[in-house]
Amino acid sequence: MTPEELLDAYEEMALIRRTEKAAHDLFMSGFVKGTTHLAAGHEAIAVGASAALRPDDYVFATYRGHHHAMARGATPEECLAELMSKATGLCQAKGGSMHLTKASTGMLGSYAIVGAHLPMAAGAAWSAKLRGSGQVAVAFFGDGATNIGAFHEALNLAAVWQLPALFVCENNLYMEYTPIADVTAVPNPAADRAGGYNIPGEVIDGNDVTVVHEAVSRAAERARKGDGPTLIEAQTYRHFGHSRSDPAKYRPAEEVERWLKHDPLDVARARLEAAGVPPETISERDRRAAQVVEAAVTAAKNAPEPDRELAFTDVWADGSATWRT
Amino acid sequence: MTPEELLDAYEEMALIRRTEKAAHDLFMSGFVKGTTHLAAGHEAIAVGASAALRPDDYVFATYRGHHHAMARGATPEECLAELMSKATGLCQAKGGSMHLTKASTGMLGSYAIVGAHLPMAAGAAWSAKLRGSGQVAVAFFGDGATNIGAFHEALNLAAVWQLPALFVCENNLYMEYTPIADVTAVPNPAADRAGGYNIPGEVIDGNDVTVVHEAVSRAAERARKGDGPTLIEAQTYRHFGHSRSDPAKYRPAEEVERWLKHDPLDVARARLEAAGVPPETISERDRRAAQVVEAAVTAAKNAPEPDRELAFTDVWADGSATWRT
Amino acid sequence: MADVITYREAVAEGIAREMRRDSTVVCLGEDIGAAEGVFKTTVGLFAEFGPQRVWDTPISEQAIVGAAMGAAMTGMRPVAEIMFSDFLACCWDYLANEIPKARYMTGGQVTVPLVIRTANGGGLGFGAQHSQAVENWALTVPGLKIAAPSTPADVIGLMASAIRSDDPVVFFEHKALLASSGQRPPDGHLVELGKAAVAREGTDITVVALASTVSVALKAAEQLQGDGISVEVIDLRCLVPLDMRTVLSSVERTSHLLVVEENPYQGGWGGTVVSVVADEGFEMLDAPIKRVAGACVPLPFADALEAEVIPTVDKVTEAVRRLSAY
Amino acid sequence: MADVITYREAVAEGIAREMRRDSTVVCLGEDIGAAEGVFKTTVGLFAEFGPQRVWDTPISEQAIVGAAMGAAMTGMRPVAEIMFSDFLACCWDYLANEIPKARYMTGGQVTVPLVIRTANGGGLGFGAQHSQAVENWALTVPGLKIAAPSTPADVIGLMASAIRSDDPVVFFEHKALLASSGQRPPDGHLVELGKAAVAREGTDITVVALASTVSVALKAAEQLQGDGISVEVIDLRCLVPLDMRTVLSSVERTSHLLVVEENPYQGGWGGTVVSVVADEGFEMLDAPIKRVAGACVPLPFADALEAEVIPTVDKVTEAVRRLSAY
Ligand SMILES: Cc1ncc(C[n+]2csc(CCOP(=O)(O)OP(=O)(O)O)c2C)c(N)n1
Ligand SMILES: Cc1ncc(C[n+]2csc(CCOP(=O)(O)OP(=O)(O)O)c2C)c(N)n1
Ligand SMILES: [Mg+2]
Ligand SMILES: [Mg+2]
Repeated sequence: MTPEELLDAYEEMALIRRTEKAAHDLFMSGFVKGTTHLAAGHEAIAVGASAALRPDDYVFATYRGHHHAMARGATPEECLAELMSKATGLCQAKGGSMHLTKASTGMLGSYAIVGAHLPMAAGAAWSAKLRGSGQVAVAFFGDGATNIGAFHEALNLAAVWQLPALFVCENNLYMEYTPIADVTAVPNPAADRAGGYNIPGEVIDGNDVTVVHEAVSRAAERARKGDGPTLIEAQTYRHFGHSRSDPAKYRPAEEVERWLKHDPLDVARARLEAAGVPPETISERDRRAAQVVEAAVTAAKNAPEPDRELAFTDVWADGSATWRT
Repeated sequence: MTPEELLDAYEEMALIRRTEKAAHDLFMSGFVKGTTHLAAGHEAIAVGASAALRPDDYVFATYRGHHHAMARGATPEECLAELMSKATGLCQAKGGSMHLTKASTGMLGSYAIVGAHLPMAAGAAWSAKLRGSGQVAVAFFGDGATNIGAFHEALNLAAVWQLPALFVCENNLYMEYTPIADVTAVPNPAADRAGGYNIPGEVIDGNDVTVVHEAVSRAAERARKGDGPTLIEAQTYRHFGHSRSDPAKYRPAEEVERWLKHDPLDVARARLEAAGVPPETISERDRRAAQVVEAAVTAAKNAPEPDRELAFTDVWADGSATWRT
Repeated sequence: MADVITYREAVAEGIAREMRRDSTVVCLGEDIGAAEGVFKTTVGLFAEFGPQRVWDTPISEQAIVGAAMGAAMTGMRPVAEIMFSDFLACCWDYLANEIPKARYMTGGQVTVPLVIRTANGGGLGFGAQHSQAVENWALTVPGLKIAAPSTPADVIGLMASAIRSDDPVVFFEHKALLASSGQRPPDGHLVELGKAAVAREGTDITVVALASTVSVALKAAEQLQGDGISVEVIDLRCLVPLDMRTVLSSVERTSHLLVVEENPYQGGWGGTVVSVVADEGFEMLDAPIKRVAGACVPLPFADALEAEVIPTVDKVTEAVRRLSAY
Repeated sequence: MADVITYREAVAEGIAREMRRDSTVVCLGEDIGAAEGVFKTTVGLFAEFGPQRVWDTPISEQAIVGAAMGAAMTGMRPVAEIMFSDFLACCWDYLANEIPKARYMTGGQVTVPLVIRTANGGGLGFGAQHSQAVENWALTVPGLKIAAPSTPADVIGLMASAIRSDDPVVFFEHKALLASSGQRPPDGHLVELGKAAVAREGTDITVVALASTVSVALKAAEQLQGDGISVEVIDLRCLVPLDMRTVLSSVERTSHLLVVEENPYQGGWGGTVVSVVADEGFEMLDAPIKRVAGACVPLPFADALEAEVIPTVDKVTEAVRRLSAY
């Protein structure tokens, strides 16, 4: 990444971080219903990967997917409005936090059944291959997803069919409240499985946006050349609990501390400073991000409620929900 | 195996072989309805494994499971009667060829959904561990089963919980009509996946009953010591087609020929002869097997049809099928 | 070309016709390529369209249907085969939670134009895990269209509509009908999803049937004719959209309703049909509504036992007689 | 011990009571151990019974339920948790094809005494993949017993019966009821599977409800009392065994039936109840049978939209009024 690119990445990460913080506060104060799974701490994975992809590539994410939606162009306002059940939400308030989707920019959805979207990403990659489009499809998923059947089936299919698919595991050491190490037979839950599918697997620092950018660039190039899928395990940590108001007491204090010191924003800032970018230039970006998010919160709060009739639209492609005559 | 044990194993294999041949003929002549998946060619796996197990160990098999039922004590007559829809069948003609079960000797069923029984075997092993019984549970499955999600989940669970489970793949190179090599990312579909679960995986000659016996003995011992599961990939070949009347034209003639030359009965016979067992002693066993199967065919043919009321029994443990008042 | 075609051939023919007109139609499934399908329902496709359009898969039902979904969201029209409908249970998450919900929960941002074809039903002695009629599973999930043809012409006509549909369609091919034959429909033959057919006109009682139970109902109607009972047989053809208008207008004339369905009574699709009639058609009824459905047991292996638990002509004639004697 | 207990606490208490009396009862599931369950329905179990009785699993629904099955066949009584009932789709093969069929297809050789517990239903704004009421999925499968309690006492009483049952039981714990509270039943409290409760007596109309819809029906009944309409509310408590005797004997007195169910109308369990009544209870009826069911759409996220598509007190009162005006 050039310093300019890195600066943009920094700003995008700052935007995500602040949006997540806003989402957290809005949840705690009752503006957001249901549940949220915040990605604060995971920003470098979404932003680094996105910077390595073409605009027409496909992305599939999990219920912890705000960062991927935003990295692929969803605005904080659209996201927050969705979380707040507003008509201006990304999915018209019909999806919610767990299903952020921005199809117009290739962000084909956030899926809340662990592992389910890996085969979908394989399918999108298959489609790209069939159409000769040169696109790649990326599935982002958690460490916990590596023990579910769909993971295995998707990896094997993608390998056998040599699909232009990237499987990016965001290993944050925990499933909901249980350490992944307690329930997985290998130390690196994703990368250590790559051999079973005869594909490259690597463990990377998921909190360094430049490292993510490089790894995803390499994998995407490999995929576009027709050499098949890659499995990337990006180590990271979540700053909030698993969901809603989980205080994450199950995590040892020193582990939390160690990881908070390795904050993706700090890592990027250090790299920028090392590249000679003046601190005030960076802070300027921070300020801009803060303003955008502040405005987004206000706009989302003021946005209208969804029309009740939306409950009965878009089951079918013709827009209707008619199941009988 | 001692020569005496090997001789018994030989006879058991001969019995299975002849039963399978009888089943084939009975199917072709209309006495067996539905479908059958014959295990001729796979005998050494069932017989070698069974000889290495304790009588109270558990076995779970697939729709291609006649050999496992017989190796665990089901008689040819019970099996053929089941295939012929007779009241004297192993499962009262309610299961059929694909579901042979002999619970009284720990053969806990044949399952016709590929891969489904691997988690069950893990569960039986978990039960043995909880009860401290020293039993092991063995799942036999095909090469094709290694690409289904349940395989992955079962192996990981068994590894994490260090269960006394043995996973024995009968790799006969084909799924139904498609070579496993065409749809699997690694050359050894089972053993090459063992690393992903941090358990031992080995490829063995599944047509040599002494090799199978040794490998299963080692794995069972490991399991009983509390050292967890083992994955064994036993290479073999089926003599008939996949099911029913499949002539298996999709298999190259020279491949078939090569494997027919490596018939498990011939391998055992050669070993017996090398150990100094006189040919006529061996032939005597062949004759005995032939007689048993001949008598079994007659008895099964003459057995009564099942009582129609059996259709409405044993849904529930109380013997009834009542779902409403 | 012969005028007559089997149901089995009609499946392949129906797919081939659409593959010819639309290059985005691609097939995937186990043993569907060179092996031409376990039920020989994809005969000729691999030869005509080659490995870029007809893909053999591993035994990975989740990957098959999940990949079909991903491809459908990105410009293709996949036709995925799940060999036996019982195995839909192995990828049920995709049918229950993913495919039917993607459009709705994204506020209409994506469409999922795919077909999941599967061999359904019993009567062949395949036992408990290979004989179920499971259209009712799919009926529990809003967002899936459900086709279950009873004739070769309908196979072709509904297949065309299913593949052209921008909505996901689960397409049930009945195993017991594969060898049956009928008129080969002309090129371009289309049967709209959600239009029931009156398979036989009658005045005394309406029998609603689907797939395998249509011929059971027709045979029963034939026999009952001798007793002077005139039976109208309605072939629903689809469960979603469900053509209740045709059912209700028939019941308006006959005042008697019997539903004949292969799935078990508990949770069977007949319950949905009956409850619409028991509500909206209550005043039309002159007698109780009856259902001849599968027994609430797993499917037993032996032919004689299987016949005890699935609908038969005898069970239908008996039910009709009881109803008309009411 | 307090006399009052929440539904959530009742789940853990119900399990604990059985674990105390039978050492073969073991629990497994995701985050059920030290974390005490995502819904806090296993609070105290890990502390009391330790890691040999309460097992945390990987995210592997097939392994969880498949292992429970294998353990149940070999002497244990596993209680498996599937966190949200929607995820039953991820292990549906075990519920549809394995667990309910093993006994039958082996000619009675094996029994599968297990409980699959799961948090079911909507009303909490969890969106399309975490809000479904899916008892009707289980109803499509002969061989599963199905419990869905509406009160803390029933949670405990039915849990005891479920765990002691030699048959597999799917146990639906309704998410929207978890915080509700009620009488703590005495030790040894048992509620037999398959016995409906008359939650409120009435004379004009029978309302059949289950789990979350029981309180909806009761609130509606309270309001309707003001209008002089006397509503009898039946809490089915189980779908299998299905207590049609209680339903039919109520309808015999009221001549009017309304079913209130959370699952979608298409394929919903109400269809089965209605079709029994439309057959065996036809002569008792003075009016059409109606169902207030979930709309045939996925569950939308926003509260206001979700309320549009699931049963509410208003929808029930309106339906009752229409019925009694008939
Ligand atoms: C099939 C399935 N099982 C269980 C859950 C419940 N659940 C939601 S998130 C989660 C933990 C996932 O952990 P991981 O994959 O590491 O992702 P993370 O939340 O850490 O990003 C679980 C168990 C689910 N959504 N889907
Ligand atoms: C989940 C599932 N998918 C597909 C099938 C259909 N099917 C039955 S046997 C078979 C091939 C299995 O091959 P393999 O595991 O190698 O066992 P083999 O038959 O060679 O012994 C297939 C695809 C099935 N029974 N279950
Ligand atoms: Mg995680
Ligand atoms: Mg094989």
